[in-house]
Amino acid sequence: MAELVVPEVFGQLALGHYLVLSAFLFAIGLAGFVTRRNMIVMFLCTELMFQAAVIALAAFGRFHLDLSGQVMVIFVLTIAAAEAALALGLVVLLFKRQPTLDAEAWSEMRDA
Amino acid sequence: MIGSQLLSLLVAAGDAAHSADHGHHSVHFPVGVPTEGLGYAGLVLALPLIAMILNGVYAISGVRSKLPAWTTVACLGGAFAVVLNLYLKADIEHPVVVPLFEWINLSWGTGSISAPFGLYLDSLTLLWMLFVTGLGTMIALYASEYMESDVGPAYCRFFGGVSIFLLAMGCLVMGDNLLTLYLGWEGVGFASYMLIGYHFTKPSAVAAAKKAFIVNRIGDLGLALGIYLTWMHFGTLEYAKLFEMLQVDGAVAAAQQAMSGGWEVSIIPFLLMAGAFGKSAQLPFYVWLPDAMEGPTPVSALIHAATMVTAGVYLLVRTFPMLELHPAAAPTVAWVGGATALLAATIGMAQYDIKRVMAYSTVSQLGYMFMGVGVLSTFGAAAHVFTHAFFKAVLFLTCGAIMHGFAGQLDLRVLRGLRHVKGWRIVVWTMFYASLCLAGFPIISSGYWSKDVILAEAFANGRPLLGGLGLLTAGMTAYYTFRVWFRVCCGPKPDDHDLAKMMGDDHHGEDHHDEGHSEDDQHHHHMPHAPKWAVNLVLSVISVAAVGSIFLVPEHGWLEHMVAKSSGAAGVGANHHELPADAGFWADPHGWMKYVASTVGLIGIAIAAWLHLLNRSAADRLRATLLASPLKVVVRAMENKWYVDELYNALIRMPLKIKGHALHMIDRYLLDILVVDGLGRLPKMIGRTLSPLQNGVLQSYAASMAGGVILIALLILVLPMLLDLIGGVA
Amino acid sequence: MSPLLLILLPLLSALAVAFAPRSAAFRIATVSTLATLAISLAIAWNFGHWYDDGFGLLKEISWLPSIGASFDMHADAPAMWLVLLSTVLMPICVIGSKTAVRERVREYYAWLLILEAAMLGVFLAKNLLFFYVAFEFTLVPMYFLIAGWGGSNRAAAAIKFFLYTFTGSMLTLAGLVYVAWRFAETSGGWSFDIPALTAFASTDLSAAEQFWVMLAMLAGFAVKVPLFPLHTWLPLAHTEAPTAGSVVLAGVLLKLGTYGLFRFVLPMTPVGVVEAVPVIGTLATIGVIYGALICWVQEDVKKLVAYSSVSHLGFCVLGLFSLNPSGLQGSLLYMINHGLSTGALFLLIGMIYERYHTRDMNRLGGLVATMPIWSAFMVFFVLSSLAVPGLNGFVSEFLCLVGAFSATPDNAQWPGLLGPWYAVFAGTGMILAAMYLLYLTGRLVWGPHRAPPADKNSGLPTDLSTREIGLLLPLALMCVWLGIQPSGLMRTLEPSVERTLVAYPDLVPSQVESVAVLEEVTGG
Amino acid sequence: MPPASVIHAFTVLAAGALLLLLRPSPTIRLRLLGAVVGIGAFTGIIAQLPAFYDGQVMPGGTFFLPFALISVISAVQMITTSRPVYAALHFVLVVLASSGLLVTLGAEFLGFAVVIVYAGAILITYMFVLMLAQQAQSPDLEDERPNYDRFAREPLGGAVVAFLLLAFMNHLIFTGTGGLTPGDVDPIPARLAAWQRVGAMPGRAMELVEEVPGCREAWLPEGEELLLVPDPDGLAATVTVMIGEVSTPVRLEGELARQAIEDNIRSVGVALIEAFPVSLELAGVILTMAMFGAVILARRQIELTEDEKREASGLPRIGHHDDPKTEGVDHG
Repeated sequence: MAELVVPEVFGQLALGHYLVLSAFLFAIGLAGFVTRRNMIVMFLCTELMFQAAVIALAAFGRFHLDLSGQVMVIFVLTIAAAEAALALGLVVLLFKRQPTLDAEAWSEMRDA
Repeated sequence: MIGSQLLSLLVAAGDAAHSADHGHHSVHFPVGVPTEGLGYAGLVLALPLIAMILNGVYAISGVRSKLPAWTTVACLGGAFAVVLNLYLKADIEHPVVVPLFEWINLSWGTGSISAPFGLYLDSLTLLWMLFVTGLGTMIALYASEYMESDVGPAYCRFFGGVSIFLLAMGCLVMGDNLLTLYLGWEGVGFASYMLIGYHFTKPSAVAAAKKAFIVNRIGDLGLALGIYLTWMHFGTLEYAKLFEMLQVDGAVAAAQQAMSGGWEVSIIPFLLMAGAFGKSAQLPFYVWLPDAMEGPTPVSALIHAATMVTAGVYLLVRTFPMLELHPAAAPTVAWVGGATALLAATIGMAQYDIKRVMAYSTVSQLGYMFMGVGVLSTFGAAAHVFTHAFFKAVLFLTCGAIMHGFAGQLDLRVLRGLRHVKGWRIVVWTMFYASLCLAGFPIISSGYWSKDVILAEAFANGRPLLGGLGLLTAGMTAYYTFRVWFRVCCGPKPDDHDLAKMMGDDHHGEDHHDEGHSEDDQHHHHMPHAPKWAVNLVLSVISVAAVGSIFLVPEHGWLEHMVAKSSGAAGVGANHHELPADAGFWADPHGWMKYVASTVGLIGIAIAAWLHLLNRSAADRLRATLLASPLKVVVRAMENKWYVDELYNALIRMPLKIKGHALHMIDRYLLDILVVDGLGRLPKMIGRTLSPLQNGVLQSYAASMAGGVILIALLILVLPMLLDLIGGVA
Repeated sequence: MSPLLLILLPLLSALAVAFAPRSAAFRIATVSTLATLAISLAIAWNFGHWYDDGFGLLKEISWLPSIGASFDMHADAPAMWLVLLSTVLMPICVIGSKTAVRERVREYYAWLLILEAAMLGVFLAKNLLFFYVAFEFTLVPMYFLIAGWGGSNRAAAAIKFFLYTFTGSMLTLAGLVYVAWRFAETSGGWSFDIPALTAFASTDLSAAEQFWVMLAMLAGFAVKVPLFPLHTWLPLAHTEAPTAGSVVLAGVLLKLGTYGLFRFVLPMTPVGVVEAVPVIGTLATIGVIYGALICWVQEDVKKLVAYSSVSHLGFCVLGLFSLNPSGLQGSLLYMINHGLSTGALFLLIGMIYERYHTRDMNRLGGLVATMPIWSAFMVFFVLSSLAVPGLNGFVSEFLCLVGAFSATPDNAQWPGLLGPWYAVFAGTGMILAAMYLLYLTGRLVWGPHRAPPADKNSGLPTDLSTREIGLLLPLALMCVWLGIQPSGLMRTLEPSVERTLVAYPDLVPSQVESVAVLEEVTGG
Repeated sequence: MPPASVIHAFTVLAAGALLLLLRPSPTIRLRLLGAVVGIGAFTGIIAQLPAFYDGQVMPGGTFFLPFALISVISAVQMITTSRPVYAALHFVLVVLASSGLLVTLGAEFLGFAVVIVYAGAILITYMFVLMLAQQAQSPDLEDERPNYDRFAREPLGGAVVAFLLLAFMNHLIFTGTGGLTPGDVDPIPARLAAWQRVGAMPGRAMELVEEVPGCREAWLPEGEELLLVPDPDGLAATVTVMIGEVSTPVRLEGELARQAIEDNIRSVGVALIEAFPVSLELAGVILTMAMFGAVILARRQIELTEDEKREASGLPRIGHHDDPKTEGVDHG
């Protein structure tokens, strides 16, 4: 526990800091996705996981002094936008069929 | 032409008696050298090939005449003429190799397998080819008449088969290497298969053909393995090179070879022996030969008596120097031969079918030949092959004539008094002479001379027990031979009613005979028809040849000369032991054997005469007495051929068949359905097990995805360790 | 002439057949296969590497250069012979199907032509990916041929055939890709060039790597051969396939396995092979006897011949793993011979099936009475299959057994790891072959005549028609030719065989050496 | 490097905290406890990290921890609140915090883009849908909210799966990243590369040249390549242009040079076009398809079964009650 020196935490940062943050956000997003039942919140959780990925990508890009990480983020944004558009469209469609946002209400596509 | 041949043979015999050098340490024999200008020797093979092709063409174009027969006779006669010419031209002291074309020729680095298709022409080859082509021609001529009821496709098939046989036999005997020999070896096996199965609608014939081929194949495997070992150890398969290597100092060199090559070399002779025993119907492979009598009689005469079955003897004489690679090899051959001779003779005594009697007598006589090889008397063996070829051919051909004339009747209990029937004179008396030869009647029969050499050599070689066995067999042979002759040819004169009765029972029948004669009038159905000119001519000529062979076989004669200049030389010299001048009568087996063998033969004939000519009822009484006595087991066993077929069936064939069925079941149910299909179902089963995961709830899919990621992650962490583990194991 | 034509022509003709009018399908297919045959003969005529160990016919066609994939082609003498075998058998298959296949003819001939292209691709490929694509692609047409035109149980047979061989070859792919990956790792660039990879794998892979790669490759090729106990797809597929399918299957597709062993396993992973020789030799020997014994109790003619392939290919594998030139040359020749004689046997059985719609030996017999020409061919090809000397089978079987026999560790020049006992046990296969093949002829050709009424609609004469004779005669002539003049062919195989074996003499632990070492140790 | 067990212990603590918070309507005390434990665990792990990582110091400094805490806390809030609208708002907070981090990482463009796209566009869409779906509900009363918002689904399983993954990622971060190599710390090659990029874009170069006093009239020599020679240290460059009839070297330095080589937006744009042209196209395709998809989904009518149609139009249902046999068959 000798390394637990607070000032350093505020002083200099390493790649690991960003990665740990990203990992936490991702894990929280995943936990949310698994535990929440409201479809919209579940999609929010996926967005949270995207956000985690964004942070990791940007950090890696900075670490390697390479712009590819940032470019990747742009693609992530693209996918997120497309996903949001389609997913919400689907949610609306489903909601029209059955007035609930519960994801478990739509479990008919299981294997008999 | 035949006259001039005989003349030249006699001249040669006279020369040989003076010129041959028979010191028994001098086993050196000349080795063939490649020669140009004898390419026409290839005609010996080409002519049968042409005959074969022409017969095929006839079959396709639907020839319905005797053309196939005449073509075959002409081609085989041509082949005989070529052989004769080669013999007259050949210098026995200088064998030649005639290369024809390249067959198998491989080389890599320092190793090579070379089996050029060439002819090795030495005295042994010529000796064999003379009687093979001569008899072949004769018997083809005989068959032209014998098979005439089959004129048409079957006739073509028959003569095609005979041509193939002669072609293959030519390769076997004349080939200049072991592979060409093997080619001929299998070729004669195939020809034999086709001809035994000639009456293909008869299941027994088909079975006999199959049996012959398969039993032969067992021996062939031995031969093949022997050839592999020979190649591995000597690096060549060509006789000329092999002999060069083997005969530096005769037996000594062979022993050295065996020493240096380890056990693998010393088993070469035993493997070659297996091949020889298979082809020549010796124990334990003899069972196919009696069944082979399902084939037409000319085939039995040519292939299964005179020529093909002697191929084993030829092989052993040809590779005689290799027989000495193991000291036990020659005695093994001798004992197998002796045992076969005795066993077959005992069975022959108890058969009623005259053709089967002859078949067992062939097996028995082949046993003598092997005994001869085994007691180091290649000369005796070759001599017996030579004489036997003629007289046994006559015996079979007469049997065939009887069978042909009496609509397939072969039972010696039914046939009688042929002597008194018109038109059978030549058959009866040529058969009589041939029987004398087989029985070893003194002086005037050729068999007497050749058999004597072998038996005497057995004693001279320090194997009195074997010799005694041979003598016993000789007695039995004389008995059963004359049993047949007395039964069939003698006895009261049959009237028309008796003759009709003889023909009535058609149980051995060649069914097609009846079909062939169906257009003839009824009369022919009930009366035997006597042989016509071709059969009579052939019988006469071969009988004359049998008589002529008497002059060739005695010691120091033409035949010995021929063998002495071949690879069998080592076995020839041995029979001239230097005896002290004051040695007693019994010291020289070659001296006393003449008398003893004659006596034994005569006793056998006498018993046969008593039981089957003079006092036929005594035979039946004897049989009844024997059957009532404790010996009945033996008698029954003899009549049933010692149950050997049944034994083989129970010990070999049935277990194999059962194994086949068992393996088929294993293959189908265990391997295919259980293992393969089971593994095939595995994914389905896994799917069924995991299908609850597919519960349609989005979150659980996400959870399982994450679980998958975790699994992969664990794998990434663990995999390096696993790989280390595997690497360590490997 | 470009080897590309050999592949493109059948492919384009397949397209043409697929869209041509129904009535023209047969003609187009015939002309196309004959033209392919002519082209292959012309190529063989001009082939410059018959007598050296080089590869000819180089043709470079780019595909995905970044990962080293291409459609490059080349061929050495063994490959050329197998190409010729394929192009010879294909017209026979096509013409042989004229009366047998009457429904969906366009698809049928199209698949056959695609199959031809794929087979030729396998033998001509210089690039590993190309090889593998072609190797796997043979499955697709064959699958459809069995499933579409097969017997009563065709669906199961097709699926089993496909899945079984496919599973095996996935492992092969893994092994080959591993080699390529290691190559890329070592040399820094991807390449799937077969000669390059072969040279690389045989020298630069460690013993353990070679062993595993060998096992992976063996998995696919051994299924294809098929080596006991991986053979159970074969009887089913053969029995259910249409005649032409059986002919190609026996004639060429099984050879893909042995060709793979020859082309990849032996030269690529010598160290691994040396480890595995006794096991494979034992399996091959068991296969010889096992297949033969099973043949002997079959009632279905086609099944009998199918199991005989298991037995025969055992000899072939035994020859390959004897690791000496005689064994390898014998084995390569065996591939060709087995293609000819077993292919012909399947054709003959197909001809019977067309007439009587049965293959049950209890219902057929003594056919020589009504079909002498068919019987003559049957006996002839049975003899060829029996390895009777003077016909083609003999030389190859002899050499395979000689190879196995002489493959002892103390053989000075070509030490091997088999030996006399393998040859003796495999040699009993010769006897058993006589037993089952004569059982076959005894039941089918000889004996009292029995046959169900002939199909009147088949439009075939009682005995063989001229067309059918025309199919069999070339095969018979080739059998005779290879029987009496094998040396020419064998000489062309020598250089490639020696190149394949170049690593082996030093690898096999020689007894001579160990004795010397022992003496050294005890002396010192 | 701390022992792995310490990291994993913190991870377990964090999981426990999340589990506490995921309970249905936890008391405020439990909430507090969970928050404290969770934050403690997070900072604990952060504190274990070495300050230097392969010699590369990351920017951010004192800004990191506040932003990180804000985003983590908001994220936890987002998944634990029972009100979807709050969840969306918390997510906005996460986005804002992480955009702050992006800015500190030198990705200014992305920082703003994320806010605009997420907070501005995507979240608004979410809100619309939420509003649409929750018109009928009164979100203020705890008990009247639908069950699916009030009760988490299998909180234990979710927490375990998620934090197993987290544990693994932490494990890798702390032990398994030895293979990563930081970018070249020496800035000169990067600057030179940036100059090269500018040289490849004549229009951009001319824009910069025109900023230099007296160079407004400059133009490129026709038919020749743009000649741009950077200094060895990359802090300035000379570009040869035509002014009047004379070919003149113009020196880009100071602010202009910085603009040429350090402009984030331009660099990202260049990198996007230069290195990922195909991906860019694909992204375009995806967006287009998404648009099509959204349009089609919005147009899709609900397909009613025959019975439902009959019911809707007031007719009696058929098939089910008049023939029990067919019913049996149907269900069989």
